[in-house]
Amino acid sequence: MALSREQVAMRVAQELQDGFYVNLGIGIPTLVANYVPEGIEVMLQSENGLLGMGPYPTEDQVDADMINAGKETVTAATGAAIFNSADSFAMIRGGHVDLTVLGAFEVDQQGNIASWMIPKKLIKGMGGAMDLVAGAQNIIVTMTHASKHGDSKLLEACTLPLTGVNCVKKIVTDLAVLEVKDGAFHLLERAPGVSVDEIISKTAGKLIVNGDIPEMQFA
Amino acid sequence: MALSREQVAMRVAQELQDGFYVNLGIGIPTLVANYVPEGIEVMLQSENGLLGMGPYPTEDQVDADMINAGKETVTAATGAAIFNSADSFAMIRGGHVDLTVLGAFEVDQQGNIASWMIPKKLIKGMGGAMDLVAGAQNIIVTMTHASKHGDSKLLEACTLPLTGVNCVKKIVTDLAVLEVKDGAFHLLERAPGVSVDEIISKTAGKLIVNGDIPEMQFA
Amino acid sequence: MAGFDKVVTSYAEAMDGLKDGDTIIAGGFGLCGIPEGLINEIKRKQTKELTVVSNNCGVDDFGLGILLHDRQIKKIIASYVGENALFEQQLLDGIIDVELTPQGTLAEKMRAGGAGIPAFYTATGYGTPVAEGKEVKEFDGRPYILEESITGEFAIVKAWKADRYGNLVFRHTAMNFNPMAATAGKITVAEVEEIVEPGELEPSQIHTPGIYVNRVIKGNFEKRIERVTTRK
Amino acid sequence: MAGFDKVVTSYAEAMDGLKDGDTIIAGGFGLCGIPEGLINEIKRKQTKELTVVSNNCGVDDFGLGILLHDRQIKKIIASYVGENALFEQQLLDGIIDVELTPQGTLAEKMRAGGAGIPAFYTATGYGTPVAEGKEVKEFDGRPYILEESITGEFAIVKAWKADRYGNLVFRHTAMNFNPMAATAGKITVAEVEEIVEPGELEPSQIHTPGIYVNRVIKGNFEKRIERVTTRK
Repeated sequence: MALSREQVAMRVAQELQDGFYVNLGIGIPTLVANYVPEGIEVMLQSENGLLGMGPYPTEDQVDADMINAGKETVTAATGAAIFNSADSFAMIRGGHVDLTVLGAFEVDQQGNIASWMIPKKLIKGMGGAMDLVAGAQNIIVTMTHASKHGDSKLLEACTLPLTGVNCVKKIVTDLAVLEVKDGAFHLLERAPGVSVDEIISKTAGKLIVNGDIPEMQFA
Repeated sequence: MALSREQVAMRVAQELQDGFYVNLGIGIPTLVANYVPEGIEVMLQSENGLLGMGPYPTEDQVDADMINAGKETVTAATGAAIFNSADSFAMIRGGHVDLTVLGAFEVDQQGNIASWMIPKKLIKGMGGAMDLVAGAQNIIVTMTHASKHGDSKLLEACTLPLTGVNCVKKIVTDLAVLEVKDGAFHLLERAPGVSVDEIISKTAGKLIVNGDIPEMQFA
Repeated sequence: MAGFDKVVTSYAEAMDGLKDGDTIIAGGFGLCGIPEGLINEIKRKQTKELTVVSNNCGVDDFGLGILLHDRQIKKIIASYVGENALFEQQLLDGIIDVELTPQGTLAEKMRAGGAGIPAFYTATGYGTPVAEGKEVKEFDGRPYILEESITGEFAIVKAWKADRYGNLVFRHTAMNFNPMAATAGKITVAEVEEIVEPGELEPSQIHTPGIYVNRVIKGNFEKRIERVTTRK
Repeated sequence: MAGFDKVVTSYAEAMDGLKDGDTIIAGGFGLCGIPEGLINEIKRKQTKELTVVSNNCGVDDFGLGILLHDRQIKKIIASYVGENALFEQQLLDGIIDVELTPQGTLAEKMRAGGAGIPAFYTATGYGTPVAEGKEVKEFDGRPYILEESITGEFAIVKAWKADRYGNLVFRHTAMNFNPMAATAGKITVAEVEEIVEPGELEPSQIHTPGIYVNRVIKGNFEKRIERVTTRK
C-alpha cells in the first residue's frame, strides 16, 4: 500500500546521520523532524537565517520576530545561531548544509527537478529552492510517485520549468525509494505491499531494477 | 617655505566636512586627526574593521585585541562599530567612505597613483591601499612635492607600478594644493612664501596655473 | 552642527526626497521585520512607478502589498510573491512587472550592491528560466551564471535598536534581508523599535554600522504574524 | 554519539589530517587575532610545501613567520608581508612564492570561497599589476576585474569564545579575517580563549555559526602586540 505522508517522512528520517545540518522544505519534509532516529542529533537550518531551529512555540512563547522559512512561528534550539539572509545562503550555496529535503512536481532521470512553477497556473516564485538544490551536498526529494490522475512524476525529462539540474540524488515517494545516477532511476526499496510492477508502471523515466527489491523497514 | 608634516596635515584637515567618514593612511595622513576643525565631527574608519577610531590608549587601556590598520594599539570612540575585514572593505569598495587620505611615491596628471612598490627595492605588499583608492568617494594624496634629490613626484605618467588609476582628485604637498582633472594638475594654493615658479619647476606633469594663486591660510 | 545624529522625528522627513520612478530596496521576510511605518508613508505620499526590491510583497492589506491598491509599484524584484491575490491579478493584467529571483541570489545581489561588487557568479539557477540571457562560465568544471548587483535610490529597513549614529541591531529572525538592504540604498532609512545613545550598543555586536544609515526614526509596529503555529 | 560536540583537547587532534602540499587559510591581521597554538602545532608537525593564505606572514619569531625557518611554506597569498626579514630573503632566493593580493580582495576571496561564489568582479587593482592576466568587464562604464575565490584543505582561526557546537564570537578588532577564513576551510579549526556551553552565546550575536567549524580547542595565548602606541 502507498505510504502515508508520515511514513514518507519516517523513511526519509532514516537517511539522517549524527551531526548532520539539514534543511527541510515545506510540507512532508517538515514532518521529517518528528522522526529523527534515537541516538542521533541533527541541526535544522531555516534559510531565512536560523541554524538550530527548535519546535513550534507554546502560545506564551509566540514571537513575531521568530519565524521559520515557511513564515511559521518557531523557537530557537539551545545553541542556535541567527544571521542575515546573505549569510544564510552563503551557508547553503557554499555546500555547508549536509542534506536538503524538499518536495517537487517532477524529477527526471538526469536528476533535474521542477518544483516551483506551473506556467499560467502557479507563479508564486522559487523562494530559496533554487539556491538549496544548487548548494546542498545531498538532496532528497519527497513526492507522490504519480499524480492523482496517475501520471508519473518520475520522467525522462521534466516538462515544467526547472528548479535545478543534475542535483537530485535520492527520491522517496509513497511507493519507493530510488537513487538517481548515470541517467536513470535505480529502484532501491519498495513500500510494504507495493509490487515492483506497480512501480515500473508508474515510472515514466528509465528505471533500473536490479535483483530483489526489499521492502522498506519501519521500526 | 616648504610646509612641515604637521602643516600638511593641518591643510588637509581643512578639507574635512561635518559628518564625514574618513580613512587616514599611515604617516602624515594619520596626523590629520589632530587638526579636525572646531565645530566639525568626523568618524575615522580603520580598514582592519573599526568605524569610530578613538585616540591611542593610555598605558592601562592597552589591549592586544584593539589595534588599527597600522597595527598600533588604539581605542574605540563612543558609538564605534567593529566588524570583520570583508565587511570593512565592503564599506570601502562600496563607496561609503567619504574621504581617503593617503601618501604616495608618485601621482600623475591622469590621477593615477603609485604608492606600494619599488621594483627590486620595496616589495612589502599593497595592504588595503588598492581597495581604498578604488572605493573612496574622494581621495587626497599627501606627499613631498619632490624627492630629496629634487625629482618631481607629480608626473606626466607614473613610472612605478600603480596602486590605482584615474582616482586622485586632490594633492596636498609641502609646496602646494593641486586639483587633478582633465589630464592636468591645477594649482589651487601655494605654501606661504613659496613662489609659483618654484612649484612650476618642481612639477614634471602638465600644470595649469590660472590667475593669481593664493597662499594657504592657517588659522 | 549635525555631526552624525541621524534621528528624524517625522515620517515625512524620513522619506523626504523619494520620487516617482525610484527604486526602493526593502528589508523583511514575509511580514517579519518590515518597516511598517515607512511603507505607510510611501502610500501616503502616493509616489508612483516604483521599482521595489524585496523578498516578498506583503499581503493584500499589510506590508508592501498596500502599495498595490493605487498601482504605485511598476516592477518588483522578489523571490516569492505567493501571498497576495491583488499582486497576482496585477501581474496577469500587465500592470506590474515581476523579476523572480532566487532568495539567496537576491540577498547576495543586495550585499554586492552595497559592497561595490557589480557582479558575481553563482550556480543557483543555472539551467533554469532564471539563467536566460545571463553569461555562463565554468569554474572547476561546473557551470555558473553571472548575476549583477542591485542598488536603489532608497533602502528602507526595520531594526530593533539604533543609536543616534545609525548603528543598528536586529532582533532574532527579523534580521533577514535588512542588513543587506541597508547597504544598498543611496539613502537608507531605518525604522526602529528603540533609539539608544551612542555607546550603549557593544561595538562588535552591531549588525549594521551607522555609515550605511542616513536617517533613523522610532516607529510603532503592529508586527502582524502570517502563520501562528504553536504546540501544546 | 558525538552529535555536534566539536571540542578537542590536544593540538595533535586539532590539526590531524594536515598533509604536505595542503592549503591553509589563516585568520588574523598582523599578530592580532592569530591562532598561536595551531601555528605552533604546524611547526611541530613539520608539514611541508604548504600554501598559506593570510593577510600577513607574522614576524620572524612569532605567528606564521615561524613556519619559514624550516621552509614549510611554498607559497603565500597575502596583502602585506613587510614585517618579516626572513620572508624577504626567501622571496629573493626563490624558495617561497608570493601572490600579493589587495586586502579587501583577499577578504572577499575567502568569503566567496565559503559562500559558493567562484568569482566576483571588483574595481580594486584595475590598471595595476594585480590585474595582469585577469578578465576585465565594464559595468556602467567602469572597468572591473574578475577575481576568483579561495578555499583550502584547512582553515585555522582564533576566536574569543566558542560553545561546544563551534559557534564563535570574536573580541574587538581581533575579529578581522577570522570569520571569512572560518568559512573557507574543508576542515576549520578554531583556537579560542574560552569554551562555554551551548545556549550561553546569544544566537543573534554569534559571529561564526558552528556549521563552519569542525574542531574547537582551548588555547593559551601570548597575544604579542606589534606596535604599542600610547598617549599620556
